[in-house]
Amino acid sequence: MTHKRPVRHPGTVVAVLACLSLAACSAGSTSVGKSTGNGLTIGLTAEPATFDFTRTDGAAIPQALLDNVYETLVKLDQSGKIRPDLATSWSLSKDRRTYTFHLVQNATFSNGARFTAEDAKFSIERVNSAWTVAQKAQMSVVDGVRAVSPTELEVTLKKPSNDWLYRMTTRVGAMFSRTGVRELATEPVGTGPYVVRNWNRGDSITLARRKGYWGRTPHFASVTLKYFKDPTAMNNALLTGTINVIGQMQSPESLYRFQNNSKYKVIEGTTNGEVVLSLNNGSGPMKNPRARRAVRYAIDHKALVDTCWAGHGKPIGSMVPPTDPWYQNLTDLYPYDRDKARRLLEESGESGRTLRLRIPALPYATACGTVVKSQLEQAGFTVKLDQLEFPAAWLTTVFKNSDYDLSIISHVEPRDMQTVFGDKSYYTHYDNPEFRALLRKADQGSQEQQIASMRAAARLLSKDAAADWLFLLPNLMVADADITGLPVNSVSESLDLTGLGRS
Amino acid sequence: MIVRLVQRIAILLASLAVSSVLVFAFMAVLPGDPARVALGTSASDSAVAQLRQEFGLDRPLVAQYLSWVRGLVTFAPGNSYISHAPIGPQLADRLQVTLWLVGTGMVIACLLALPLGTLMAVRHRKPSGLVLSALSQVGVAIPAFLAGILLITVFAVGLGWLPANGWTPPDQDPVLFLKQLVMPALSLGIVQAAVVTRYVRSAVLDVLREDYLRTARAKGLRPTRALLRHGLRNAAVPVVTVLALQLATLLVGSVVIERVFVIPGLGSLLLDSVANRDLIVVQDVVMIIAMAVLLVNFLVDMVYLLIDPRLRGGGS
Amino acid sequence: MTPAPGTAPAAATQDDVLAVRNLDVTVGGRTLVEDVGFTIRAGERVGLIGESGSGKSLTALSVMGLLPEGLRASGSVRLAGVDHDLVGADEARMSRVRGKEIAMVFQEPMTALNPTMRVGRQIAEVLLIHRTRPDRASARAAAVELLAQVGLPDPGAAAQAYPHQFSGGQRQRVVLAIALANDPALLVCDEPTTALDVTVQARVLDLIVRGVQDRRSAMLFITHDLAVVATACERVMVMYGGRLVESGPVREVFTRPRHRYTQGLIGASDLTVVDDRGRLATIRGSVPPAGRFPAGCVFRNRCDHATEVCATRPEWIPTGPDSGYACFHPVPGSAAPGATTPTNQEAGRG
Amino acid sequence: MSVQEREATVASAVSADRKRRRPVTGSLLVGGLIVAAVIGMALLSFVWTPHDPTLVDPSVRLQEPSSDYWFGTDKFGRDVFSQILVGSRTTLFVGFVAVGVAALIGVPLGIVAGMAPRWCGELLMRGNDLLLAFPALLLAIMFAAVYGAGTLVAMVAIGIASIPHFARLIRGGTLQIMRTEYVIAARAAGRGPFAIAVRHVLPNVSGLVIVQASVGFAIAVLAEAALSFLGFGTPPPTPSWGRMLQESQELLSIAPRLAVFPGVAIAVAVLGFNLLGDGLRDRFDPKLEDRR
Repeated sequence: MTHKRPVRHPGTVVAVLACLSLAACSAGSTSVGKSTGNGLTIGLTAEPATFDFTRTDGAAIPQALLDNVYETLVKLDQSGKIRPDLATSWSLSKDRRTYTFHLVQNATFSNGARFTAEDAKFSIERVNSAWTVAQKAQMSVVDGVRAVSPTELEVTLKKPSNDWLYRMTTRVGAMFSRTGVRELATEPVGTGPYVVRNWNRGDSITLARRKGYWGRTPHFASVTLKYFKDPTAMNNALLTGTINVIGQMQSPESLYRFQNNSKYKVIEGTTNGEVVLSLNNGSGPMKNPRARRAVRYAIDHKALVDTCWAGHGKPIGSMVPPTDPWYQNLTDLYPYDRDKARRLLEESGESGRTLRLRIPALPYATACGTVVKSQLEQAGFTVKLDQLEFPAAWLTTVFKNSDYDLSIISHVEPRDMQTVFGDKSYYTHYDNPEFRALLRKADQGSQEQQIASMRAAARLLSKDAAADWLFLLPNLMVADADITGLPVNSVSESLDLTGLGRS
Repeated sequence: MIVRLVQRIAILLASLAVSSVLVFAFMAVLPGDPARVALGTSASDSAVAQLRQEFGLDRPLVAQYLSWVRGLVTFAPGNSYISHAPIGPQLADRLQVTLWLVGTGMVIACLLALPLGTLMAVRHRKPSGLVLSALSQVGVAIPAFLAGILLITVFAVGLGWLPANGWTPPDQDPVLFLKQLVMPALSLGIVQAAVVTRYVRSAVLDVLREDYLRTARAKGLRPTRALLRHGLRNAAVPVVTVLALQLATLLVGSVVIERVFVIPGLGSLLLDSVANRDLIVVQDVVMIIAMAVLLVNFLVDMVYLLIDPRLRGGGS
Repeated sequence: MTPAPGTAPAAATQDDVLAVRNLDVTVGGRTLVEDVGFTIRAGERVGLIGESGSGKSLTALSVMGLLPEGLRASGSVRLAGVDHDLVGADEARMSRVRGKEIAMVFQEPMTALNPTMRVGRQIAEVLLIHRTRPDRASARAAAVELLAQVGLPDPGAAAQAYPHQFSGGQRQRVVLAIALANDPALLVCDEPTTALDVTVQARVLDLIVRGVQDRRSAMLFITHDLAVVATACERVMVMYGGRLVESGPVREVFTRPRHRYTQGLIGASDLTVVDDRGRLATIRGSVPPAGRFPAGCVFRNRCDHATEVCATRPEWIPTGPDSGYACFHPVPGSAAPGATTPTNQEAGRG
Repeated sequence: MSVQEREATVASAVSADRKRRRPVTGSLLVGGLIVAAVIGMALLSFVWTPHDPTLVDPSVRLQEPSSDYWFGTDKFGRDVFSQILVGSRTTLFVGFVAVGVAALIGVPLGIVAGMAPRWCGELLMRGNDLLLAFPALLLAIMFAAVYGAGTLVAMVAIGIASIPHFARLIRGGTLQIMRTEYVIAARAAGRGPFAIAVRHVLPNVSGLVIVQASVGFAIAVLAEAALSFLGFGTPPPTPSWGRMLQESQELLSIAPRLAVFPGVAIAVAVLGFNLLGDGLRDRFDPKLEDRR
């Protein structure tokens, strides 16, 4: 959650908007929210444009609706493991192509309809038929869906895919009612514990607990998601009691205002948001591997994180967050070495060229851009910094037209190595058949094979200097001290409200 | 008088027509196809074509213009390219918020500027007048958003008297509404007051030098009453002019203030729509602001007729 | 009139409406009016003449207490029936006097009226301020009556009109109506006809004179036009350089001036052309800027008869109860004045 | 009363002070000194700054003011004083572009409208007034949408939005000069309109232009600050007072000085240009008295 506004026109899966999940947690006693009466108000940054994530991209909609209004068959726990949700259990056939899900019996949609295997079949098939967003590709591996009984669903894949089950925890796995998809943009109908009660466009969304939810009743009767474009405003809102939780701290520099104050609690964990210094592997000076490596040696990651994100944020060295099973620390592949960078730059023959560092006008990008420019210049590069309005101008110039040499963007989609580097037409234009083969192998193999292959792929990617990974955005949350159930790590696309409580 | 009125209405309508053409033309030359922008970079050409048809973008420009104008005139401006939501209710909501803000800001500005400016004029040679005058110069030099940030720092974060930001409609919670309105309205109002004060001072100084004010005193009116009875109405003409011009500034100044105080008004809508290239909304918001400015100018013309009999015609 | 600058003031008699003593007007360090003293009796019409910058308007404004900001008056101005000195009186006390005991007609009728108020109301206002009429309705009726008195056709409609709908002469009549509304004991007129067309000057002048005569008001009439003084006034005072230099009955002063300045003034106005510049040209040199007059006799740098003695200040030499002059080398008493008196000229014109 | 007549009323109301004919006024002196100081800072920054204003140095981030860093450092370890110095260039650039655009179009427009036949002048002014319906900030945001955010784009927009003010003021002045005897004489002598415009009108309205330019400068500086705050202004890393102010926000309670220095710089510069404008008005305007 790093971007100010939701993306409404992304291409493929650039989930440029961050999302966070408040996963598991414990419940507490009932108390009264400061501003919303019997409820809780959470400050967030990116407001959805519509409620229809089947046709509108961006992380803002699943952040608000997934797990709260819509539910999935399976969902992630805090450690990144896949757990039952609407499916009580599932099994995988020997050829690793057929999943059989056993569904809960008593789930209903908020329009009153019962949730059955037919709805699950309808939802999965609808991804391929009616969705327009880029994520729909993740469902293309499905060969056929069969409702064996009202509580048993069978999904056959065209080829084995470890990734598919994981994607079923994300928005493409959301379960829709066969009779509730007419007004998706304004009236979402799901099986979740909350319904949308009020949407004050440009300001806030209020979710209300619904009666008849099949699972455990969440603590808060209503939760308001309030959207702030300005990080300082969000901090002030918490300080003056307008909100109870800062869902994602956008100005870590001002954490000190909450840290030594018993009225507040600060939570710091990881997210899926890799802040990437993207390099244009396809053309220009960054096509040259030596020049790319020079860039990587020139960046002093420690100093960078200290300066632009107040020391919060983990250096990662490749496209894998620590919550993924195949995470490994690859930061020592390119330790900071200015002289080496200078030498490599000389050798590359690109030293005379001006690099265009074109960043979106977002807090972290602006802050990092200033530092990156300064560090690169100290290593002998010539850098011109352009700030592009986000999302429209950045998406057009950098993402669509690839009219850039370097950029800085946080890729917040979970498990997005494939998306960002597995397609040579993507804006990074990284083109390595060996890398793609490793990813394929990981998808189709056993769990051990998957982990090994993914590790190899991540290492290859980093070695090739396909990009530089500046740091992993921390999951920084600040809340009133009595709020419980806040997740340490943000592992999924949703902001799961069901576990929150008040002590 | 009637002739004047008809003339002014004609000018207003002509101005509205021309500015609508300008706004439309400006948006038409914007690089990028709204449909493609709306659908994102990976959309297929057929999907874009379908959306273009849905929005009516495949029609000739003149037809597009006419249907846009029809939408505005009938208060049915269609749907957003991005959110597909109807724009009309949203515009109405946002406009209401901004009007509260601007209206209150203007009232504060007037409440401060009219007496202070008059006082500065009456005492323009005395120390108190000079101090006020210097203060107003400083006030003019402070950006409104800086005033807002300072207010928040002191009264919300520091003293905890008021919420730092946010907006609640008055019918939902009148007390909270007022609490949240105070600081944004003040930051708009105070800076505005500094500007208006200087004009009031000049206008009153001019009036103070007028012969008829001396006549009024020769009649036996004390200076203050002479100024109140005979001066203010005459000073009102330039002041009303300035207030009208400043209203445009205030309307746009609220863009920044809405950002500082997280207020879902017209300004936030404009900024969001610009960032998302929701061009039809940008077009509508810009047109609403232009309309507001033109309308206020028209009303000011009407006010002149009320204030100054010389403009009503029929005299020599 | 009992001019007595520099001398012990003559006691004000019962008849005196206005008694000015040792009046000075200063701004910064400069003295613009110096040691002026005179009295005006009830019903008496007194002219005050002099070139621009001679201090005559400031003298009038001092009497009204309406000096421009920054100017200070000192000395004494007493008005019959007012138990305090008008010099230095606060606004509260002055405002009770102005418009009731003393009223004023200004030079510039085009700007003297509030452009945004109907003239009827502007007249009625002065009646209501001083509560000389019990209520709005009667004040309004009185205003219409006053408009009729100053000769405006259709006074009922005129009361409903705004100033811009009138000509300059008509506006001056409205100003006069305001001034006369409360039957003031003293009417101060500051060049009331100067800004008007020649054709309407005489008519307005006539209205003023008749107005004060009807009310038995006294009048202080300021002008640089000798002919006007001859028509409207019984007595005349001549000011130069912020001082009174001569005074006396109109006929006497105009036919046998004593002060050399008065002599020059009258000599200049002997031409049938009434023209400021033409007249000035006959007195050597020009009026110095305010505060730059020579010490001693203020006129000596322009006077053909000046000698060393003129460097000291000339004493006021009374020649009668209401007359006198301040000059070391006066025109001999027997000297013949101009062939024709201004009075006759004006009479011929009017 | 048309808009331009109103503007004239306002102009004369605002310039009422001139009738008092103050000598070399305090405002002229103070304003002139401040503006000279800003120009001096800008010139100085070309040859000397204590530190590189854009050099990021994490080892010295958020330093308190010291003999080495006079105004301290920001969160990137950049020297605030050096940034303020170099930022004055941005401020001047902003003013010159905005005022330049406004004057280059507004002045000829005003003169033409003042010299043209009455109906034509009225028409020009009506068109001119239409621009008023698009306030400066609005225009700047629209321009940013089309051409991308940037100092130049923003200031051209501010300049365009300031055209009507120049045009109206200059038209008012021109109308008066056209009534003066020397222009009537020149016209009687058969001088062409162009010659009259260049020889008589332009020199006589130049005072008005300078006054309005000074005020326009102040408006532009304020607008740049507001646009920077919204992210439509000067992009990093170019030092700009407006952006420094915006960047200082998150640190407002630990390092308020980061907001104080640029905030004061903006306010003082704007004050300077406004005072200079006021002072110049006192000096230049008597020529064009009796505007009513």
